[in-house]
Amino acid sequence: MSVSAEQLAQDLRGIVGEDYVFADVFERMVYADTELPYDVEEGDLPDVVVQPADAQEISKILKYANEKKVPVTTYGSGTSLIFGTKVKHRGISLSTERLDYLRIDEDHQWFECGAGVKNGRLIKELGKLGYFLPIQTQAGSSFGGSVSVNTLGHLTDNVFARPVNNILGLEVVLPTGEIIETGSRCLRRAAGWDLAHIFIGAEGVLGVITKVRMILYPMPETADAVAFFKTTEEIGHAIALMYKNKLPLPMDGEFVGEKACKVGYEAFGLDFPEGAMAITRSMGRTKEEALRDASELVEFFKSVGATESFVLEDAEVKEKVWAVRENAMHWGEEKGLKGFQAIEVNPTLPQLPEAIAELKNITQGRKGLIGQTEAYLYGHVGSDSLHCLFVFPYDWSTEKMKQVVDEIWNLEKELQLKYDGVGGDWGWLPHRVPLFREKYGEVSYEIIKKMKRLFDPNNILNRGNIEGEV
Amino acid sequence: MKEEHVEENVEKELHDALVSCEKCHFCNLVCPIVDSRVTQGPFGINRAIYYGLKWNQFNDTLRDLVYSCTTCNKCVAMCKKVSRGLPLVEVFEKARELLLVEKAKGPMPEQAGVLKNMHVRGNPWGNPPHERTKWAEGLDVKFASQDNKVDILYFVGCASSYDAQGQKIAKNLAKIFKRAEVNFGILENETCSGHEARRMGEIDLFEYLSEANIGMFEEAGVCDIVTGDPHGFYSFSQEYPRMGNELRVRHYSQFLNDLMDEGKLKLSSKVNKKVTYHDPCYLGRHSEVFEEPRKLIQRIPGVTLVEMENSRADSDCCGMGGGRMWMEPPKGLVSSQAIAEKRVQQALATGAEIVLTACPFCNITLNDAVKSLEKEDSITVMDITELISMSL
Amino acid sequence: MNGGGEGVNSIVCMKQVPDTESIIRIDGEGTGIVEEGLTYVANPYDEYAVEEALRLREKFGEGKITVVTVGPQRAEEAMRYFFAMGADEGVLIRDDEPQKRDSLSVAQCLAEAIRDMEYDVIFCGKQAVDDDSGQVGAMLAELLDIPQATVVAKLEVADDKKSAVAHREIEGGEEVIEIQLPAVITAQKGLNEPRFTSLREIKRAMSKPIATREMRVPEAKTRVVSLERPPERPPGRILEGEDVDVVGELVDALRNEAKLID
Amino acid sequence: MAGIWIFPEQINGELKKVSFELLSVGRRLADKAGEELGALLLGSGVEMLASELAKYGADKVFLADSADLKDFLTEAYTSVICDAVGANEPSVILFSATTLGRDLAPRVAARLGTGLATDCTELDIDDTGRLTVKRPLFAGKLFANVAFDNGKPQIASVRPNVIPVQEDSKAGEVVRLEVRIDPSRVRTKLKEIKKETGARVDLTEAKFIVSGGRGMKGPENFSILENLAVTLGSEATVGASRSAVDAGWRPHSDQVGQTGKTVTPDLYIACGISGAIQHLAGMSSSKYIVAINKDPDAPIFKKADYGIVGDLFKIVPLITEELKKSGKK
Repeated sequence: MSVSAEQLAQDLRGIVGEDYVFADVFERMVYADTELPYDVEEGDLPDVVVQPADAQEISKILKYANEKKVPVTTYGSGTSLIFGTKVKHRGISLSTERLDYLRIDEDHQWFECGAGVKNGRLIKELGKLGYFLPIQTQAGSSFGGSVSVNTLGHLTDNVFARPVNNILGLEVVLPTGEIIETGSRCLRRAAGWDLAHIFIGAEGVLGVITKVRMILYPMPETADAVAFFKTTEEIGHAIALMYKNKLPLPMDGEFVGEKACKVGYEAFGLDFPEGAMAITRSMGRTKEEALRDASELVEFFKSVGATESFVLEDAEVKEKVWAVRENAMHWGEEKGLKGFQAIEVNPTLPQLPEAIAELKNITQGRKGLIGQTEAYLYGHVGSDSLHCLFVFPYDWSTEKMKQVVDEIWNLEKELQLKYDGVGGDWGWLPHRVPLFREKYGEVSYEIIKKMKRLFDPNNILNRGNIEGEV
Repeated sequence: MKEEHVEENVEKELHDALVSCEKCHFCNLVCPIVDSRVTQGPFGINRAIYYGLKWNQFNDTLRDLVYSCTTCNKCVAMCKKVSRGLPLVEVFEKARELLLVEKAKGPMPEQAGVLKNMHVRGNPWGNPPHERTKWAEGLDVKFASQDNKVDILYFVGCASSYDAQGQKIAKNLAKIFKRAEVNFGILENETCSGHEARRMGEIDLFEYLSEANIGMFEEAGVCDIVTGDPHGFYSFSQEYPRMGNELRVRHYSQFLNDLMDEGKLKLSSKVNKKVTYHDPCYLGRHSEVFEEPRKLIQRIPGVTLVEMENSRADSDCCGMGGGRMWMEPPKGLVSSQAIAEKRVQQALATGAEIVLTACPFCNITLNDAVKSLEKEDSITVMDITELISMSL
Repeated sequence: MNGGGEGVNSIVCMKQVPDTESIIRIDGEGTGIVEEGLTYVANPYDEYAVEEALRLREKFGEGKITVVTVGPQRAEEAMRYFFAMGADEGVLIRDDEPQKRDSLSVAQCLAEAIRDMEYDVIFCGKQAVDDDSGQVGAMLAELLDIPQATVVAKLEVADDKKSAVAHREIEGGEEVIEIQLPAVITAQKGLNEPRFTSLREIKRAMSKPIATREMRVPEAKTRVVSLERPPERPPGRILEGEDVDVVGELVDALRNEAKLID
Repeated sequence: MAGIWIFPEQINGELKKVSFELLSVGRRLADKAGEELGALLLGSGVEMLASELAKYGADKVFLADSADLKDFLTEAYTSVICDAVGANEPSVILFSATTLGRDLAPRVAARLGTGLATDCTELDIDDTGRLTVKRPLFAGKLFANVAFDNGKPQIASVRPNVIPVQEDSKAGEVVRLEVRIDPSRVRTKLKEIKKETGARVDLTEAKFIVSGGRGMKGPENFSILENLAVTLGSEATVGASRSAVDAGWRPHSDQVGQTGKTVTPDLYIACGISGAIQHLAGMSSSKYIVAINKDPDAPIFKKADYGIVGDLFKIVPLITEELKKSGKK
């Protein structure tokens, strides 16, 4: 870096104006603080936070950064669970928050929006017009971030296609500052080359996605069902069978492990059978369609050993059931412990019960610091993502927390290799680079690195992510 | 030595609450002061306090963030973690207290004079104390005292005492009370409830003012208080020490319903208006009085009540709570006017001719926003009491 | 007398006055005001004075700030407020009949108390908002035989504390003078923005020392014979219209009734 | 011992208006007391002003003309004045309650050990030569009638703009004073006088404020307020309400009100400002308030001494014109 922090801020003010460059320690800290369990230290802060208004300003910033060799880390909302937005090499934190343009065009049947629009706002605005956003990440996530990791959130892959399949076009600023557009305004996606595919899922290392055009999905009608099983493993069995028996797949299939169920039922005063719980959300063009699918699932669950199963028609019960699921990751913390949502495993269907069984008792008898933690299992079994929340005392030192995070990530890698998972919710970069390399080999990894060099010769953009630095 | 101990306790309490922030950003999603920067909302504020304590660094940016919260309380329901220890809004208020009392960093520059006015003159604008009851001249309103016992003490509050719009509330309420033959009175030397002083972190001034008011309540021998000021209402019912069970406090929206239930107040004239209702944060979310104002509105013959996109617990702030009335948003933070304008847009979308509220602060700010949007011809801001007095 | 040494020592002269929004009533004799029911505060211009002393000390790193007042016991309260802001100690020249004094007698008391103290600068408000006389600062300077800069809106004290540059407000502009120290500086609004003081600070300041001095107050040279209220301002006159006649009427009123324009 | 003295102020060789006011009131007192009116003129190269002082009533002009008196320096002036008083023993000295007079008179009074009444609006004298004055207290909420009990001379400063000026030609005999100033006793030095011409006077210090609110409709329209302010002179400036600032029409530094600046001008002209309580808190201590607003129910009219209900875009330019018509402000 050939420029001082003061000069950097000054130069950036020249590009985006006085009001959109932030150098105060508290501003920089907020952009550096991630969902990692330990605190940021002053050395982890970017030198400056900048909020450009559009692709043109981003282009200028990136050209400037190349000239001065200043690393640029993109920031959408900071909710990445694999810490792609964490600043590794100081420099500039480039926020897309001001790219909040949104146009819903019913005549064209697509919407177009800036990368900084939050998914919560999209869901609300689309909903007002009767449309549905086929990405269900947390409401605070930025749309640009979701598209860059090509995530569906907890929606079922076999029901909704990945964003890459729903996107009609992108505006992207390359790391060297050129602005390109991909795709079309018609509803037909290109067969053959579509440069959008290079950037969607590239996790921000090949360019900054600034604008996205996506098709409109009509809002489906939904019906929820719940099923109780003696063990979580049985839910695994049931889900594998659900696919095999060609049942109507739910758009969302969640589960809560025994431990989290127990506290959850107590907390919400629910008199449900002991064990684990599966929740499904079926959809249809009409309410009847959705209800028919849900009822079919209820019958199916009963036939494969559910102690009880029913369609969630009572609004109050439905709310409580979902609350048990939503709070699954909070019970440990209720006891005054810190929670770290750290594992995602995507087993192959036949391995689902086995993986569940292993994850259920993942901390028991384990050496190292993991053995001192407690884990809560939950996840989106419909979309094949098993999560564990690890809880440990707040007063562990930063060093100790860093160590346990390391152990957990190593464990996740082992499990993903064993069950052939891919990190389907969160992506790869940076902390799953070792998994990628082991799973696909050095040649595959080298392809990514070469592409990176081609697009970003000075390794300006999101430096450290491909390198696997956290 | 003892004081240092207190400070340590506040710092520990703040740390213990904030260490559990999961950084999920849900709080920011509903926050009225978030515009385009993550730092602007409760997430940024709570992190700034956390690291400020950790790094022992308290600068103007930190202060500006901490004082930017409108204390609307909307984030609290979103926060599963921090608020479990201490509701986020209370975290911010405690942090203000710490900055003001211990770190010589609070309040905001413009608020300094306001607090002094409250202390010396008993109202935030520094208006003469002897003009506080001027609104009641000619209305035959008595001063409550041992010799002049009243059943209901009407606590007017600063805005309804001095502000031209606020005075309408006081005058209308006096008229309604008279019509219902309520034996009511006001305090001759009423002073500020102190609610806003507490919001700004001047806890000792809050105590000073609360003692003064409680003293006057006791001296006048009152045990039943009605107010039109949700801020005072909240402080009396939830924050005043020594109020205990001896004193009953009601917002007029509760009291007027009671009067109607008892058949003492009857509304006769039809008011053919389509109206919507804006929940004041301190009456709604903070005090959970959601239904009574609506019931009251619906008891006015001819009135049609429609709801805004966000109402009741989801209602949006007018932008002026938490001491924001008394400060200019520092550079890079959202202005209260912008917040109020958003709310007025919601009201406009309902097609209502009148947006009703039950708080003099909301009244002032929403009115300003209607003017700044140049929508005076489309919608009027009114306190519920005004509509009721039309129907008497 | 110059303080010398590393830090800077200041004296702040303060007067406790009724809050400007108090109702002022004329007493039975017609020569004084009724004190009962008044809220007393530190004279607002004196707040600028103490704030400037505090900022000066912050610039030099150390030094003592002494508040001096002439007045009855209740003046202590206002002094505590200055202590809370950061002043160190106080001298109360006890005078139980403040309404009988004129500016010269007050200045003489102050001069006697201050004469033996160590100071680099004496700060006063440009006037007290009760009698609005605006004399004490300059009189005090004369009695102590030091120079004065009155109605100062900006002050820069030289690093050697031997002189200062004062920006004085004058009609239609500003006068910049260089003044040798020690000197009396009287504060105009705009000199600074006095810092906020919490009630907690005021409580904490209870322990700071106040020396009470009994002194024979010199006889006043001027005396209030009677007090009177000005004629009631006529109620606002609201005109209607947009033509020359209406505007002419307004301009005429501003010129001949209010005497605001020539 | 005899004589009523006035202390005329001059600037760049021209007498200030207040000097004529002093001459007029001094003349009246001198006639009543049967004494001579003396003008104590200090400055450098100011002798030619003696005839003008005579024209307005000075029997004698005590002239201290010296290069050392070119700039007003309190200690130098005090010393010359006190020497002259010692030699001539006037019974009364009148200053103007200008910043200069307010600075100088108390120092002179303290050196002479005598009483001073400042900012007097009425002055009278009885046949024994005892001066009585009326002066405001509590920002004009009360007036005090003040007598001088003992000590001579009796010193007062007179509020500008309250005394009507009258010509009354007298001999104006010039008495030259010897100017002896001990330089070691003059411990101030004038560095500079900054005129507020180009740069506008600060809101908090302005004598006249023309302020605009939401009724201005847009930033471009503030020019009509600027024009009025310019016409009102160098002590006038333009302010704005919170709404106008929030709308981005004016910078925050122009904001008058509780969260902006608290102002106390002699005249506050509120144009298109409704008078929200926040605004009133910042300007209600103005001596005179003029409101111009199209809404007759605007709360500002309750506080106004003068108001015009009507279109400010027509009214404000007319005021400017009307003021210009009458020559100076």
